[in-house]
Amino acid sequence: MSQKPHLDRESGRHLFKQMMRIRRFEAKCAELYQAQKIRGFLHLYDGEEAVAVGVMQALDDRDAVVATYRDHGHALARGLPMGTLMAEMYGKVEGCSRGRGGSMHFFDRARRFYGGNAIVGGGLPLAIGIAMADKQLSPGAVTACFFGEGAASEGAFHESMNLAKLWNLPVLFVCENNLYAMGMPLELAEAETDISRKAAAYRTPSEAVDGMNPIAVEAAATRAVASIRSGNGPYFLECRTYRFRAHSMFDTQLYRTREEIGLWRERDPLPRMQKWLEETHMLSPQEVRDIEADVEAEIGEAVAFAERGQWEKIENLERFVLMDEVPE
Amino acid sequence: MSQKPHLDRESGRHLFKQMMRIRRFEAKCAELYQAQKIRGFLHLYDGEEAVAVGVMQALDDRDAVVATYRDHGHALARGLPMGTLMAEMYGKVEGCSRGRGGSMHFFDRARRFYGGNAIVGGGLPLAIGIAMADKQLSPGAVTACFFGEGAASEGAFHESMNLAKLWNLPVLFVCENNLYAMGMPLELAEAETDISRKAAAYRTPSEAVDGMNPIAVEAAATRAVASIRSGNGPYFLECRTYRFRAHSMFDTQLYRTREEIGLWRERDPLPRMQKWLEETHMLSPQEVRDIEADVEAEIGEAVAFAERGQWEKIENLERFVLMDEVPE
Amino acid sequence: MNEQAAKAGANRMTYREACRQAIREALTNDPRTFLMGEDVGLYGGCYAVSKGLLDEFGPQRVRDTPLAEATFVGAGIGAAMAGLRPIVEIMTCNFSLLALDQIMNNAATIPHMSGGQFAVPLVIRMATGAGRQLAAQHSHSLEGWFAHIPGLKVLAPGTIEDARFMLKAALTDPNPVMIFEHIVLYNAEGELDPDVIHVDIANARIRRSGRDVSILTYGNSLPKCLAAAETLAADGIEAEVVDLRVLRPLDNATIFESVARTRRCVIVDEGWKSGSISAEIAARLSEDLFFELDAPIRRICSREVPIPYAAHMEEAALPQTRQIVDAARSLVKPQ
Amino acid sequence: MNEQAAKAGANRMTYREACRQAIREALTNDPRTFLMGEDVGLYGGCYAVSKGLLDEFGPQRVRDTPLAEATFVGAGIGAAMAGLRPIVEIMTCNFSLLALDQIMNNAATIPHMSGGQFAVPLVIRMATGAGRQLAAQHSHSLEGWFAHIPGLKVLAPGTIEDARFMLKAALTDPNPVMIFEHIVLYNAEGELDPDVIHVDIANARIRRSGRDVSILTYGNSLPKCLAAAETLAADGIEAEVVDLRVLRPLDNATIFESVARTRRCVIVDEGWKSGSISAEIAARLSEDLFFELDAPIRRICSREVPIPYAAHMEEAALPQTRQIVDAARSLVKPQ
Ligand SMILES: Cc1ncc(C[n+]2csc(CCOP(=O)(O)OP(=O)(O)O)c2C)c(N)n1
Ligand SMILES: Cc1ncc(C[n+]2csc(CCOP(=O)(O)OP(=O)(O)O)c2C)c(N)n1
Ligand SMILES: [Mg+2]
Ligand SMILES: [Mg+2]
Repeated sequence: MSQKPHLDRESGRHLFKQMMRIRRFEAKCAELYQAQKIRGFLHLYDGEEAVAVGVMQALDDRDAVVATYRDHGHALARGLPMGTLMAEMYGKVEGCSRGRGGSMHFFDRARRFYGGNAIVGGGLPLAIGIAMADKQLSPGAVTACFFGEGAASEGAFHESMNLAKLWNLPVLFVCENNLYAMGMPLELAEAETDISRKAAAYRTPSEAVDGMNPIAVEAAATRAVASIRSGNGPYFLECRTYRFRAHSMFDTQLYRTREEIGLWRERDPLPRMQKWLEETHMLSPQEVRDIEADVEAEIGEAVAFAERGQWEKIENLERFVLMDEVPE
Repeated sequence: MSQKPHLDRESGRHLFKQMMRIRRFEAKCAELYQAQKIRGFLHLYDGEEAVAVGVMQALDDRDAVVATYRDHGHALARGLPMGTLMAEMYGKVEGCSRGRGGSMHFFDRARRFYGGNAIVGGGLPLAIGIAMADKQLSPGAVTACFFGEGAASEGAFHESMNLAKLWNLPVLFVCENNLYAMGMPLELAEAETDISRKAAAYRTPSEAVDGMNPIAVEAAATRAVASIRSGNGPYFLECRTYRFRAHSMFDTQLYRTREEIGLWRERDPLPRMQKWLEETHMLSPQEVRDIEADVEAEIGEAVAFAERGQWEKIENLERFVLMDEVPE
Repeated sequence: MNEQAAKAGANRMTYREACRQAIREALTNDPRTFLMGEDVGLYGGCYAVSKGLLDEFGPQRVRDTPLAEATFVGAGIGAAMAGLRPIVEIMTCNFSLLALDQIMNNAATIPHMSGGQFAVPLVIRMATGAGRQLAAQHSHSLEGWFAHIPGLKVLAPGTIEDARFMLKAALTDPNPVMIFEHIVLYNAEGELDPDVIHVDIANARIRRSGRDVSILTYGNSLPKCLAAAETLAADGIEAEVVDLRVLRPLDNATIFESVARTRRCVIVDEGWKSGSISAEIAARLSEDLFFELDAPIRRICSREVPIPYAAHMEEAALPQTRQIVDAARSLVKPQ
Repeated sequence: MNEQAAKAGANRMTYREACRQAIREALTNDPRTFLMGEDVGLYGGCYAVSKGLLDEFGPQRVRDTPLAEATFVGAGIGAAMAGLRPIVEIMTCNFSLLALDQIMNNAATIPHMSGGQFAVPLVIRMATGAGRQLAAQHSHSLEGWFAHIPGLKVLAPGTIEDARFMLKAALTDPNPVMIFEHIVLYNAEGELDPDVIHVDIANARIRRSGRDVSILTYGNSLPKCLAAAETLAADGIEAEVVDLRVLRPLDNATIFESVARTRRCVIVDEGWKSGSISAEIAARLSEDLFFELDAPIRRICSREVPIPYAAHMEEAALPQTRQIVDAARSLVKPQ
């Protein structure tokens, strides 16, 4: 893992811990899915943690995030409390969307988390609008919009890329290129497979980065956010990554080989980062165990929180279909 | 007007006459619109004739055409009988769409004319499908798909460009760049205003051509069609042109200046071509008058045909909503 | 501004002018409001509704968009979620299909799906309807169809007053509100009551009282129904004309009260009949007012055909006054 | 091939398997037919319907598409106009909104608008419905809504037999046909009658005869209605269960005949109530069967809410057997 000059102990530890929180949290989710505590679609971020963790490091509280249905990583890295996420997947009213959204639809107004969106490409136009609002109401704020490489073939990608540049909007496009859209390999989906080069068609600066390396992602995102904040308009970041698990819980993975997965596993950001932090003496084995213990405790509490949560009352079913007021 | 090496008398005469047919036909349409013989939306091609005429020269009978709502030029150049077009705009059953389509929706199955389409960008996906069918059923056939530069900001453009290249389809994309989408100037609509460069984002070969010069358009289209027929997949042609009149019949043209229109009028393909043909002795003034007389006669017959046409019977209103069979 | 609005309202004006004044007032009163859509600025609006507003408010507040319906509608949703109060114009409802995913899957869904954390206080205006020989792809009447979607409010101004004041009410509503302006009405002229500076967006309105039959309608069918009522009156039949105005949520109370009184009902609607808003109203009556009805419900809708270009075919495809008269008469005086 | 189909049909199979056999048969019998959609090939179909077909027919006939619903649906339309017989799969109806412009403005419109010169012999299949806790953006039931559009045929197979044979009928129809397969039914199993190798796509079917009340339904509400009928029978109420099957054009004859006989009617439909297909049926009954009805019409539909994730809320949002029983009972034995 390439060294980043200014990486201190604190940030190294932070990146590592955040990735571990996501990894372990999702392992727990998979388990709870088997136990049928969690239902519906469950899309794991396993393997891609470095992307969300790296990008979020570059953001402030004032910034906004638009995520996809694969939103556990984004939500945790953005600081949504783990318990509210777990409760959401349990379908409890204490969940971050009051049990109405489930795994694909985490929302958090306080943290400007504008939702996991389950329509591929569906979040991109929202990001355009959030950035329009921020430009007027909160200059300097950036909207980070996450989407998969599969979304890049949707019309909404094209329209959004054009509007963002045309109107010089503060949008950070984060393309999580994990090489597959469900079972569709990138090279069967795109005439131009170099996604970052697509940005050129909209005169938008872009960069491709190793999405298995949180330090590299953080560095690139930091550059990108600086450029956006200084008024240069949108920036496009392609994060080259891989998901280790199935697309969702129903996927026999006929479209890729064990070998391919194996090769990518060698680049798993978690063990690599751990090794590097230990080698550079930024983290001792004991500290790693402490972090693990912290994370496991947090997960335990999250599960307990979800377990003791309540079901939304059925008489509230139609609440929020029409709003009584705009929340402030 | 630049000389094309192999342009002989016959083709020069043909290009000139075709453009004149369109120009005079539309002048008549505008007149009939004032007289309320023609109603609805009427989008004139005035100024852009060289594009349709040049491109159609490169096509065979086996090829297919997809047009826009501004389809008079495409239809005439493709060989649809003028009388059926006029009858269509009168709303008569002898019209090329039995009076159901009007100015924006000319169709002609025999000439593989797949319609004027009034949804901007709406024809592009159709062209993809027609090309898919031809690739299987009629190898070598090309689908020429016309659209304005305004359509290039729609998602359908992006998706269609991608599919055409990805699947190596025989599509000739003809972008009629007349600099405005209704009142929207290109530079306010696109982050990248060099339309032909957009094609690069799909690895599709492209060329920009002077759309006020039918000889140049024909030459470029001929090259493009040859490339497509030899199996190289889609080709993108940007024809730089201008419409002299209003977008449709309701347009106060606040968005552009008289001067600008004046400058473009100097490049009007009709007088320029006439001058050049006369200077190079390909056409005598008498021959020009003969052509004019021919065209006027044709228009007169078309109007007479429309005038004596019949109204569709009201009991046939719902005919073709559901088809009884697939026409062969 | 109430003064100003009242003064403006005192004028005789067209529906188009009423729409413009409504937008102008909104832009004047709330810096969070902006108008965005194709050709709303430089061109002055495809139906000349926003003419002059670009000059007055500048390109940030009157924003021309490229052709990209899905994304500029989605951007309106995002902007509304993030604190602005956008008015998005989709040139005509025919193009709204390109933005339907954003409307149904985001605008109508996110408030509920986020557990009430995000509202979408967005207004989407669009022209609707047929009658100008614009042919199938430019003649849809989709307002009744949009009214199927929970999470939306759907308005259909059929009067100058509603064209003038519904927007204000829509902008103060915390929900996504769709306003369908009928293309044939833009040139309609009328006098505004200077005392009215506000309309609700909750209730249907009785535009003509009558005891014999209720005619329920909205939009450009309203003038046709009022004309039909005149004809019927000459025949001794007093028709009550109810302007639905709000297609979602429907105002059951006013509808039921009228029909319960007249015991007969004709519904007139420019949408295609099957699955139209007239179907929904008929269904509600057949569920909840079954024992009050003296006669079958009659619906006058568009024929189920892509609206054709030719004048005589278009006319045959759309609801016409004569049919309304005949339907009402057949209910009141059965053969 | 009839032999083969008959043999295949003799098996007990799932709805999923029936869908696959239908596609397989179509691909085998007509070289102009191909299947196109997201993940239909390599992945085997998001609901595993097309598993194995890529290997059998190759990538030209089983074509994986990028994420681009508007364009691959439009391409299907173009291909159909130009001589092929495409089967386009939209993964689920939730994503069909992205393709609605192509469906309404092209597929449904061009045959008429071209004066009958071009047909669009296209089949669009998609998964529909809720019941798997997939939340609001993945739980729409849009078949009844699509049934508003003239120029389309809309099918909703609710049985293994229809899943197996409707496709064949749809492919021989010269019009664009939309087939909505219910996600909850894919795992349903049943025996196919070996003598049936063909179904029509014109008629509703009485799945259970009864004299006391007609229950009209389709899709995944069909098993719920049949279960309700069992419960009612124990109570001495004989419910007739009519499987609509074809939502456009509706089979008035079968519906009217049944309701005229039972004089009472419950309509069960997973769509949101307002403007659903159940509204249209109720409207037709209130127009044309008014004097035959002994009781108000009852509709059991989805609640008007974006379908929530949590199991108990989703269940409360969808039509359930108990409600059907109660509604039918209340009509037959009013309190
Ligand atoms: C518009 C739309 N079409 C199809 C789907 C079904 N679907 C869900 S995720 C997915 C693949 C998306 O791939 P990508 O954008 O690369 O994101 P990834 O899942 O790889 O993170 C598909 C096809 C959807 N949710 N939305
Ligand atoms: C999807 C859609 N949006 C808006 C319109 C209204 N409209 C008709 S033509 C037009 C401008 C199109 O410009 P361009 O593509 O450049 O073609 P041109 O008219 O210049 O030939 C617009 C906005 C439409 N017909 N379809
Ligand atoms: Mg991916
Ligand atoms: Mg143009």
